[in-house]
This record gives sequence, structure tokens and C-alpha cells, in this order.
Amino acid sequence: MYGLEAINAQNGWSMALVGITIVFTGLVALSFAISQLKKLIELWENRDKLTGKNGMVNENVGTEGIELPDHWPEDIHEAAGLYEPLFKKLGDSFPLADLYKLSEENNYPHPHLTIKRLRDAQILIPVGDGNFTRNQ
Amino acid sequence: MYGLEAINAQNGWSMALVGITIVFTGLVALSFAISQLKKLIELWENRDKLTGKNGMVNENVGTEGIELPDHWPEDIHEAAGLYEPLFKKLGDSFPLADLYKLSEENNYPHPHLTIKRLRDAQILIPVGDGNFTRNQ
Amino acid sequence: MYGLEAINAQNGWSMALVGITIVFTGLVALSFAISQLKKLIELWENRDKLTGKNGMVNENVGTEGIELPDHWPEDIHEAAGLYEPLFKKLGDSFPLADLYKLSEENNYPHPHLTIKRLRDAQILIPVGDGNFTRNQ
Amino acid sequence: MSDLFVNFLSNTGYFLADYRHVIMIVVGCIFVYLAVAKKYEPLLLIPIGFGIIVGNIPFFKGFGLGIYENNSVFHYLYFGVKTGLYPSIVFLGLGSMTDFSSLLARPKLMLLGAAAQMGIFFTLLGALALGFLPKEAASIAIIGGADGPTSIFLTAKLAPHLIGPIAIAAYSYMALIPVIQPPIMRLFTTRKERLIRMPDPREVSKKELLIFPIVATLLCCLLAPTALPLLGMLFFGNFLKVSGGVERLAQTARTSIIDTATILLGFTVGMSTQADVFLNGRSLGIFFLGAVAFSIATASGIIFAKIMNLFIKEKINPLLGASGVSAVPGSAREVHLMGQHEDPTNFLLMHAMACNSSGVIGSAIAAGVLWSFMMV
Amino acid sequence: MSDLFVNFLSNTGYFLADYRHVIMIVVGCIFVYLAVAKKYEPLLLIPIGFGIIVGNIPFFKGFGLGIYENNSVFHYLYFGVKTGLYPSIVFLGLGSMTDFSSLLARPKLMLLGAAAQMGIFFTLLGALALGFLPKEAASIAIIGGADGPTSIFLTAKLAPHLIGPIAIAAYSYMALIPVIQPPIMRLFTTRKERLIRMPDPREVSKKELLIFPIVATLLCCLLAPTALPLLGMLFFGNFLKVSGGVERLAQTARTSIIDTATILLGFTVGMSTQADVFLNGRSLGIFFLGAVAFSIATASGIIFAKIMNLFIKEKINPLLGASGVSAVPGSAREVHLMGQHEDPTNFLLMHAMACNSSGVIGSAIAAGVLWSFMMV
Amino acid sequence: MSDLFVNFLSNTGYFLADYRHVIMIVVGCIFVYLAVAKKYEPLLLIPIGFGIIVGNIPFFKGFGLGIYENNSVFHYLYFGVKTGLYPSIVFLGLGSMTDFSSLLARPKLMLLGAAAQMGIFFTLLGALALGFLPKEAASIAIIGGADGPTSIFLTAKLAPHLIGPIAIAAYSYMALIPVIQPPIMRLFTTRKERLIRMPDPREVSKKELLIFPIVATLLCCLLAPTALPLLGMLFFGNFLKVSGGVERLAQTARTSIIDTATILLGFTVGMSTQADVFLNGRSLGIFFLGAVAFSIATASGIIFAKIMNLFIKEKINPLLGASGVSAVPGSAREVHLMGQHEDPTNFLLMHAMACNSSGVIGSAIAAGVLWSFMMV
Ligand code: NA
Ligand code: NA
Ligand code: NA
Repeated sequence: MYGLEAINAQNGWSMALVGITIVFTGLVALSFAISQLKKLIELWENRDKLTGKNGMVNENVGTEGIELPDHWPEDIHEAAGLYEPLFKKLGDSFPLADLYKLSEENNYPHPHLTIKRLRDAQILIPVGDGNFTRNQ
Repeated sequence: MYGLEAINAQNGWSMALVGITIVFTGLVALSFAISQLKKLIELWENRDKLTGKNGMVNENVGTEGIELPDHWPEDIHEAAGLYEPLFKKLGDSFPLADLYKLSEENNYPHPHLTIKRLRDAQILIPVGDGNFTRNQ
Repeated sequence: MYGLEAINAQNGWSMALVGITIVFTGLVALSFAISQLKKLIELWENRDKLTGKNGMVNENVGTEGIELPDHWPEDIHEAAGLYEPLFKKLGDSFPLADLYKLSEENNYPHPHLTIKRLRDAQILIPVGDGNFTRNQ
Repeated sequence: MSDLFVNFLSNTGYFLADYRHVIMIVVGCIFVYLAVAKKYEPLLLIPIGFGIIVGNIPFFKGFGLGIYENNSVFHYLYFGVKTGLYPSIVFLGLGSMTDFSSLLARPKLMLLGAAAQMGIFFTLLGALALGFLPKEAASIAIIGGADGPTSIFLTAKLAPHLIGPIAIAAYSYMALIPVIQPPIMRLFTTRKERLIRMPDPREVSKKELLIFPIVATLLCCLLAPTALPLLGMLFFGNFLKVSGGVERLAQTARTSIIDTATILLGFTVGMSTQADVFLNGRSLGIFFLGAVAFSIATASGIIFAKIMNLFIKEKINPLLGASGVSAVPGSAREVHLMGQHEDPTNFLLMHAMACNSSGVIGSAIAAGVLWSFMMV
Repeated sequence: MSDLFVNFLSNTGYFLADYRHVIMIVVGCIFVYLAVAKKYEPLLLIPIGFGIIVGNIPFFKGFGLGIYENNSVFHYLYFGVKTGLYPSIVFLGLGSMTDFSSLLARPKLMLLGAAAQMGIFFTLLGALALGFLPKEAASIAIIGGADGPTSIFLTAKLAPHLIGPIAIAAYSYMALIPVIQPPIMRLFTTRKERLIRMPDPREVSKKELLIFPIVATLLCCLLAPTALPLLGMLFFGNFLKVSGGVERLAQTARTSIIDTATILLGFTVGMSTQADVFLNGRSLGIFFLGAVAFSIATASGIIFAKIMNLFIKEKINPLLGASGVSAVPGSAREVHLMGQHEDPTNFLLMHAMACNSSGVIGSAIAAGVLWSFMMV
Repeated sequence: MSDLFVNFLSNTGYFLADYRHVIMIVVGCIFVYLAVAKKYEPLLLIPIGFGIIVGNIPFFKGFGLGIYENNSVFHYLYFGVKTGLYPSIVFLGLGSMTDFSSLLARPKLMLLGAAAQMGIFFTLLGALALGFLPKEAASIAIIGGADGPTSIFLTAKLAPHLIGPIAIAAYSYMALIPVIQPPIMRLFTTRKERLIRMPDPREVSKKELLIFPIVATLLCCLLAPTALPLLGMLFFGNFLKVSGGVERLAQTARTSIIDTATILLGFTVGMSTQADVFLNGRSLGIFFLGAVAFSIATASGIIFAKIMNLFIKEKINPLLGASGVSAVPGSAREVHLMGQHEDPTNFLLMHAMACNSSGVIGSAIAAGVLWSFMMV
């Protein structure tokens, strides 16, 4: 069988029409979905802000936005300077673990090593109750 | 069965002789073919030259062999200097598309960007009929 | 079947007990083996020393520990200086092959090339019997 | 001994070859020549071309040597074609290379990727009219999608005896995009249209890039589950890329994995063109229909873009419609070059890539749709 | 025409989906979310999570589309899971990445890798008690080894119908190590114990590194030959690494080879969770037992370390016991972090890695033992 | 419980091992030792040696564990050996690494690659004389080609039960090239001959490099179509390399692809030497014949070079004949070293590599010829 006869016999017109319709349906749906995506994401992010669920953000208040130099200073006293914002935030005395956690959170490089050197250099000194303080 | 008897029974002598003959045939043929290859290639390339089919080569006359610096100059006026051979070849006025094509052919880096900057810098100016000219 | 009944019926207790025993056996054996490994290796290496099988070590006496510069000198006379320890070791006259072998053993870079240049520069000269000598 | 010798000679290719093998070997050499000298899609044409040469060295059947003989090495390598494995793996790699951000920035362009698939369905009618059976017709039609792996995948499922000619037609025309598309593009557009500039796409956030492959998998594959082996892999590969945390996996997917699949797919598809199964009227018909399919696909994309321009304010450069076929990145490049030919300062490439990648999605859906039609 | 349309619609995923598919797709999204946002083992969770999504797009069975249907692409990709090939290949790659030198420096730590395997055998009892058949119980028990490939390997051999839930449980808990282990570690140790420092490991000679994989292969596999497909490959890979002369092979094993296996293993294991075979009470039981297994394993390691401390002079930090499970390097990292939480200057990582890698060996032996028990 | 324990013990390798396993494990250790300490072909000997060790851990048959048991992991990995897939893939990678330019510069050297194949056919006679069946004899003879993958390929097709011993013999002697060849080289050449210098090869144009793989495929495979699975892949790989436009494919072929095949081929060939199928008189005969084959091959190449020198003006250094065997690059290096031993300023390496690569072609043709003889 050939020609229109074959097309009709094999249900060709339906297949072609239904086929292209489905392809369009799929891509139109996807196109619509992604055009809404940006808005949905913005909505979602604003929701967080509006309902005040941004506890994590608050937690970092005062230390966020610390700018660390590209090259960490070799000299421990210079390095200590970069730790000042953290000391301020932690108050007069604090456990080393808190300092460690905070410096991790703020992406300080090699926090454990630096903290060890701060102790060795007597910049951090124990206050007796397991906590430490900044040696002024 | 062992020994010569086995070899004879299994047609061993023929296999060995025919076998090594075929291996030699193959490699001798290949060896001969590649020894002729160089000559054939030369012949082919000369044919092009002799029959004058080297239109493409002629087309580039005057611009071929332009030496571009390793680092393209930042300054657009310096860059314009490097475009001079192309302007010369294109004549007084020319469509931008020709300039683009020519600079591609001569491996100018980022031709579209540079052409845009040449226009912005008024080094290329429109002459009214859709063509452009080098602002002297 | 559930509970203890199922465990008993399926021989569960035995499997658990035999199972963990075998795991421990395996890792204890491996742990013991590797704790002995270091000693066995030391013993083995000392055996070599004690029985005097260290011919290869002797062979290099006098040349071992030659410190070669990171960048091989361009100048062939400078390079010749670096070959002096080898000339010394080889004595008054020697076949080039021995010099080549020795320089390979001592990780001289490109020995064949250098030896060729030493000959060209008349630093190595033939003594007539196929051997060569350092031209003083 | 002379028996052995005569016997051996009568099994050599020199003895067994006839004019059909010579034709096919010449075809293979042309493929390889176009790839090397003209730089037409060398990643596709070199493996296929060399495969055609190797596959058309005649040999005595029964040794277990040919691609169609059980237990031969080539048969096992061809397994990945026959089952559709290689196309799926290529889609995995493709996903891990594709940057959908220009598509996300202008989702409207996705419609052009749908429009270009009309070529597929027109060709379906044509193939039926030429007397092909429905499953064959569907396999031939998919050539209009301009997507090699998709064509091979669908043909492997519906009409495995046609893999050779359909794959060769699909890849030939993909390589010939710089020859086929420009005249059609010029025919259906005015100079003014070709000069239309598209605004720079907006920045796309990482979250959008992350959510896209998941949403796309769900929307497309819920609609046409038969597209899963292609689109599931494509979007999985893309997720590996955008997620950031598994860069080493994405890196392997876009190098070793896709390269290995590309080498073996191309080579064995080339080999599958053994003269005795390939050179016949049917193959000729397929090549003819393939050219028709490509041309209609190109034209459909362009015309649809012009229709869209009647309804939207920010006009689309209708050349972009031509890149709705999924020949990545060949047709996008062609559109870009034609745009620059008219105005060297007009950059259409990013926009064309957006159409191109929606073309890939569109033709995979079309393949799924055709597959399920044939299974009804 | 409306027939065709209706027919097509009735084969779409939209039509075929029920609540179970929705549940599983949400689970897949959670996996992917944890991997991307929380960075929990992204190398595992991303392929699995995306696989869950793709595998739970419903489709009409009979097309040869699903992972459980013969001749489908996914079926062939799943072959490597069903036969245990992927786990073996992952172990080859793992071996070529693992540095056993800290283990060689302190062989005593190997006992902790044995002790943590108690979780496996306790869970065996639990699973039997819950009414699972012996082969099922053994497969569930191995989750306690905290080793994904090992779990998949044993389950493929003993109870292939459970590969989905067991693999998902094993990988979920491996990803949740930072959630599961710390409370148990704190519960069973005092602060003083957590502060114990370990001396720096001694230098290990190249000869020791070279001989170790051979000796380990012989000792472990002569004891449990059924562990060969895992340990034979692990130590072979390690030998490629340490031998030095075949760095190019080791390099390929630790990049292309393991990455490819990781992608395909994760993705197809994810796909194998098709809602209709996955969502049932049995899977629930498996998840419950898996959590128990992990907890017991962690506790056993810690308690055994404390017992060891009663007998040896140089005390071991009992946190190290928790890294006797073979979740590499997750549990080692957790131990290290807890150690540093107590004393930021205490480095436990290298020691924990030693336990971790003996945990891998231990759980592979345990798998071999369970396999041979079931074959008796 | 004691039942279970006794049962387990009776399945351990300790219980099942006999002296033959010990012998083979020692052999494996020797391979590994030679590779690491003496640097003899570590890329081959390390995978094989470790494979021998792993393959000779005795185990209870029936678990689906061993390389010869259906459904075992090792069985699936061995599939690539049994079908000839790995050798073909190795040849693909080899092609993508081989630089044929020195061969193109001096095509005459190709004859030495043919001459060295005489070892194959002499050994065929020897093996028949020792009572081997024709197909076995042909498989043994190919050892004389000094080409591991070719030997495995032919044996897989003709005498699969001999893959183990033949592969081990071939690879052993390839590794022992620095021991076997030099005395023969010295025996058949005078010092004066060894001092002959070869002129520097001429520059070869890119076009020659491009056309060579196509011409070579056609000439060799039309003559011996049975060589297609090896030579077709070799020259395809080489074309990927020289074509320039598909460098990423060539790069993958010469790294990930060949490395993966090398690892799996070596390891499983090693494993196939399970003591019970390997240790017997036949294997001994094969080893004896292998040594003869190698020696004759080396001598034939040298003598043929001397004969050629009678007829040509520009004398060839007859040492080059020894590199007509296809042990790449082992024998080329040996020739070069002996040349330099006589005269440290004589560079034979490039010329020896030309012979070496024609040896590869020659032995693949020989394999094809033997295969078709056996199928007559
Ligand atoms: Na398409
Ligand atoms: Na474990
Ligand atoms: Na050879």
C-alpha cells in the first residue's frame, strides 16, 4: 500500500496530529513551569524572611561579613588580630570548643592549628573553670 | 600421534609455509604501498598547482602571512593598526560582513568584538549605503 | 515464626556467635601478621648485610651520593666537571660502555648525549685499544 | 598445500569483494574526508566513517567475525546499539555538559524546540505514503529530530533492521547542517528579520538550575514515560553537573563515559552498514526522507517563530527557529553564523543553544510518543 | 484519532500515578535535598535520590522500559547491581584510593574494626526474630556493616528481591552518620575518655605497604573465600596504588572506573525502589532494623575500645571504636569532629581512618561468612 | 553450633588448599616481585601476578564464586577475555598511542616485522610434533608473536581451555625479554654489525599519517579478514590519534579505555590459572614451546636482516631484527640498549619501534591466518 491510502490505513493523520500536540503540550508545560520557577523561589526565600525563621542568620550577627585576607598571616599576633571579632562575640571567657565552632562557621583556615598556636603564645589563657580568655 | 607423523597428518608443513608466505605478502604489500604514498601525495598536490585550481590561495593574496602579536592590544587604536592590511585589501568601502569574514580567515582573535569596538571608537564609520569605511 | 522461637529454629545463636568469632579471628590474625611485618622486613634486610651479599652496594662505592644539580649545565666543560667522580672511579682508561653504564646507575641525565659531546669536545680521547681516557 | 592456499585465497576479502563493498568503502572514506578536511562533526563522522570502512571488508560468514554474527567481538560491541544502551549513556554525558541557563532565562524559546519537531511527524506521513510499515515509518520519521542517539534508540526499539541506514542518514544530515540549513533559513526570512537582536539573557540563580532537571524529568516523563531512557539520563547527568557536590562524577560523565560511548556507538553503527544489508532501495528511500525531514524541521521552526512574533512584543529572531532541531551544537552555530553574517555584532549563539537544547528534549519526547503509538 | 489520544493519555504517568509514586518521588527529592543542601554524602545520595525520582515515574509495563523488565536499558544497567559487579568494581577503586599506612602503624586498631561488626550479628538475630527468612535476615544484618557496596553485594547473592530497601537503608544511615553516631558516642564515653590523645603514627616503609595487600588477601580470603569478590578487588586496587610502577592504572581505577560504577550503582539502586515493589511492611522492618544495626555497631566499637583499655598501657580513645563501622570516611570524620569539639588540638582523623578501613575489611569478611552460612 | 563451625572451617581456603595452590600463589608472588623490584613490564605482571594469587585461593565450588562458575562476578569480568573483547579494546588503545611515523619513513623495516613471525610457524610444527591438536597447536604457536592480546584473542577463538597457560607463557616471556633476547642477539651478530648506524628517519607529512591507517586496514584485512577484530581496532585507534579533530576521543582511548581493559584483562587472565586447571603437563609443554617460539622469532628477525643486507646498499643494523617480535616496547628497548652498549652514541630506538609496530601488525595477520586455517 502506498500514498494516502497507506497513511489512512495506518492511522497516520491521527498519529501525526496527536504526536505533535503531545510534544507541544510537554514543552509548553515545561516552559510555563520554568517561567514560574523564579517567582516561586523568590516567594520561598521571602517566606523565610517574613516568618522570621532566619535564626541561623541571627546567630552570626556581628561576625558575618568578616573579611579574611587571602594569605593567612604567618605571625601569630597578626593572626590573633583577625580573631578579635570572634573574641568580642564570645565575651570575656569561653570554652575553646565554642571558639573553634565559630571560627569554622566563619571559614577561618586551620582553626585548630591556630587555636593551638594562640594558646602556645599565651594569647589565650585559661581562667580556671575550663574556659579561656583573651590575654589583654 | 607425535613427531613428524603428527605434523604430516595435520598438514603442518603446508600450514607453516602458506602461513609465513601470507604474512610476508601482507607486510610486503603494505611496505610497498607506503613507500609509494609519499610520491602519490606529492603528485596530487602538484596536480592542484599545475591545473591552477588554487583559487583559494589567490583569494588571500595580500593578507596571507599577516603576523599577529601573541597578545592582542587592549587599546583599540593599536588594534586598528593590526586591521590595516584588511582595510587595504577591502578597498574604500565595504560591508562589515566582509571585514568579519576576512578577519576570521586570517585568524584574528574575537573579530566581532573588535569590529564592534572599532565602530564604537568611530574608526569604522558608515558611508550611507550599508557599507563602512576606515575613518582616516 | 517469630521471636526467640524463630532464632532457635534457624540456628541463629550459633550463626551469630560463630560469625563474630570468625570476623575477630580474621582481623586478629591480620593485625598480628602486620605487627610482625616490620620486624620480618628488618630481619630480611639485615640478613643481606650480615651475609655480605651487598655486592651491588659496594660497586657504587665512591660514586654513591653524587649530588647532581637540578639544571644540567649547558656548557660541556662544566658538565665534564660533574663527570669527574665517574672518571676517577673508572681509572685511567675505560670503554665508553662502562662510562655509560655508570652514569646511568648514578642517574646522570642524557648520558649518551653528554658522552657524545664529551668526545666531540675532545674531553674524552681514544687511547687506541678501543678504550678512552680523560683528556687532562 | 595448494588446497590450503586456494582455500585461504577464496576466503580473502580480495576474492569476496564485489562492487557494493567498494561503494561502501568509498562512502566511508568520504565521511572521514569530510570530517578531517571540512571539519564537519568529526566526533561523529570519524568513528562512523572508519566503521563503514572496517565493516565493509568482506569476510567469510560463519567464523563469528561480523557484527551480525553471534559471539563475535563486534557483535558484543554492537550490543550497546541494539539495546539502546549507548544512546542512553550518551544522553547522560550530554546532560553533564549542557548548560540550560539560557533556556531558563528565556523559557519562551522552548516552543521553537517543539515546533521543529513537526519535521518528524510530516516525515512519518511521508514514510507511510512510501509504503514503509508503521514501525519503520516511525523510526525513519525520528531522523527529523536531528538527533543521532535518539534516532538510534527509537530504531533499536522499533525496527532494528534499519539501524544502519537510519543512523547513517541522521548523522550525515547532522554533519551536513552547514549545507542544508542556510538556504532554507534564507528562503524563509527577510534580511530585516535576520537582523533582529535578542536582549542578553538574565542571570539565572543556582536554585533554578538545581530545580530544573527535576521538574523537567517529572513534567516530560510523566507525560511520555517512554522517553525515560533518554530524558531520565539527560536530566540526571545535568543534575550531576549543577549540584556542585559531585563534580568528580560529572567530570567523568562528560569525559571518559561519553567519549567511550561515542567511540563505540559511532564505530559499530558504521560497521552495521555491511554492504549486503545496507545497499538497497529501502536505504535510498530513507536517505530521501531524511533530507525531507531535516528541511521541514528547519522550516517549521522558522515559520513558527514568525507566527510567535505576531503575538509577542519582544520579537524573536526567526533564525532561532532553525536551531530547534536538536543537532547540538551544529545548528546553533549555523544560526549564529548567519546572524553574524548579516550583522557581525549580533550574538545569537546563547539563544540558539537554548532552542537547540529544547530541541533535544522535544525530539526525545517525540521518540517516546512514537514508541508508545507503535506499542498500542 | 480520539482513540489514539485516549490510549496515549491512559499510558501517561499522570494517569498511572498513585499516592505511592508521589511518596517515593518525595523521598527521592529529600535525598537530593540532603545531599545538596546539607552535603550529606552527595556522591551516594545524589545518584540514588535522582534514581528514586526517575524509577518512580509510573509507566505501562510491557514496553521493555522498567528496570525489572527484560531488555530495557535500565535492566542492563541494573545488571551490575544484580550480579554484584558494581560493588566489586567499587572496591577495586576504593582500594586504589585507600592509604593503609596508619593501620600498618597501629595494627591494634584493627580490633575495633572487628568489634563494630557485632552490629551485624545482633541484627541477624533481630531480623530472624521479626520473622524474616534466614537469607533475608542475613542480607538485612549486613546493613550493620555500614558499607553500601558490601550490603548490595550480599543481598544480590542471597535475597535479590530486597536489594532496593536494603541498599536504601544502608545508604540512608551512612548519610545520617552525623545524626546517628554523635549521641551514641556521647552516651558511652566520659569527657575524660574523649580527651585521650593518640600518639602520632610511626613512619611506615614502602615494603610494608607493598606486602600488606598480599598478606591481607591471603589471610582474609583463605579464612573466608566468599569475601574474594570484595576483598580480592580491594587489595588488588590497593596494590596498584602502592606498587608505584603502574600509577596510570591506579589513577584510572580511582577516577574513571570508580566514578562510572558509583554513578550507575547509585542511579540503578535508586531506580530499583519502584513504588510497587518497595513500599510495604517489609521495607519498614528493614529500615527499623537498619537503625538498630547502626546503633549497635557504633556502641559495640566504643565499648570494645573501653574493654581494650583495661588491658593495655597506651590507652585508646574509645571514640575511635565508633569508626570501626565501615562508612568511609563519614564515621572517621565524625569521630575526629567530636574529638576536636572536646579539645580542638586533638587530631583523631588518621587513627579513625585506620579503624574505618579495618571496618571495611571486617564487614566484607562478615558478608563472606554470612554468605557461606546460607549456602551450607 | 559446632556443626556450623566445622562446616565453615571445612570451606575455608586453609582447609581446601593443597600443594598446587601454594605453588601457584608463589608463582603469583614471583610475578609481582619481578614487576615491582625488577621493573619487568609492571603494567602486565602486576595485574596478572595479583590475579594469580587471588585466583588460587581455594574455595568451595558451587557458590558461584570462581572464574569458571556461572554467575560469579569474576566470570562476568572474564567474559571480556573469553570473547576476545579485551584484546580488541587493548588494540584500540594501542592504536591511539602508536606513532607510525618512523615506520612510514622507512617502510623497508616492515619486512623485519614479518620475518620475526617465523617463530610462530616453527612453533606450530613443534606443537603438532608434541602431540597437541591443531587448534591447540595454533594457539600455542601464536606465543611466538610475542603479543599478549593477540595470543589471548586467538586462543579464545580456537582453544579457550588453554587461555590461562598460553597467556601466562606469552606475558612471562614478554616480561623476560631482557633475559631472553640479548644472548640470542649477541650470538647471531658480530660487533661490527651491532655498530651499524641508521640514518635519521625523514620527516613524515600529516597526510601520510592520515592515509596510512586506512590503507593498512584495507591491505591487511582484505588479505586476512580474520585479523579485523585486532587490526581494525588498532588502525581505528590510530586514526583517532592522527586525525587531530577528535583528540578528546583519542585521549580517552589511550587512558581510561586501555587502562580499564589492561586491569581487567591482566587480573582475570591471572585468575584463570586456578591450580586445578592450570598445573599439568600440558602447561609445561606450552611453556617449553613458548620459550622456543620466542627464541626462534628473535633469531629469524636478526638473520633476515642479515640476508637483506646482502641485497641493499644502506645496511640495516641486524639487531633491529630482534625487535620484529611485537613485544612493544620491550624488545625495541632491548635492541636500543644493546646498540648503546656497543656505542653509546648510536640511537636505534626509533628504528626498533618501527620494527616493533610492524611486528604487531605481522602477528595479528598471523593470528588471522591461523584462525582461518583452523576453520577450513
Ligand atoms: Na531534535
Ligand atoms: Na563495615
Ligand atoms: Na608479533
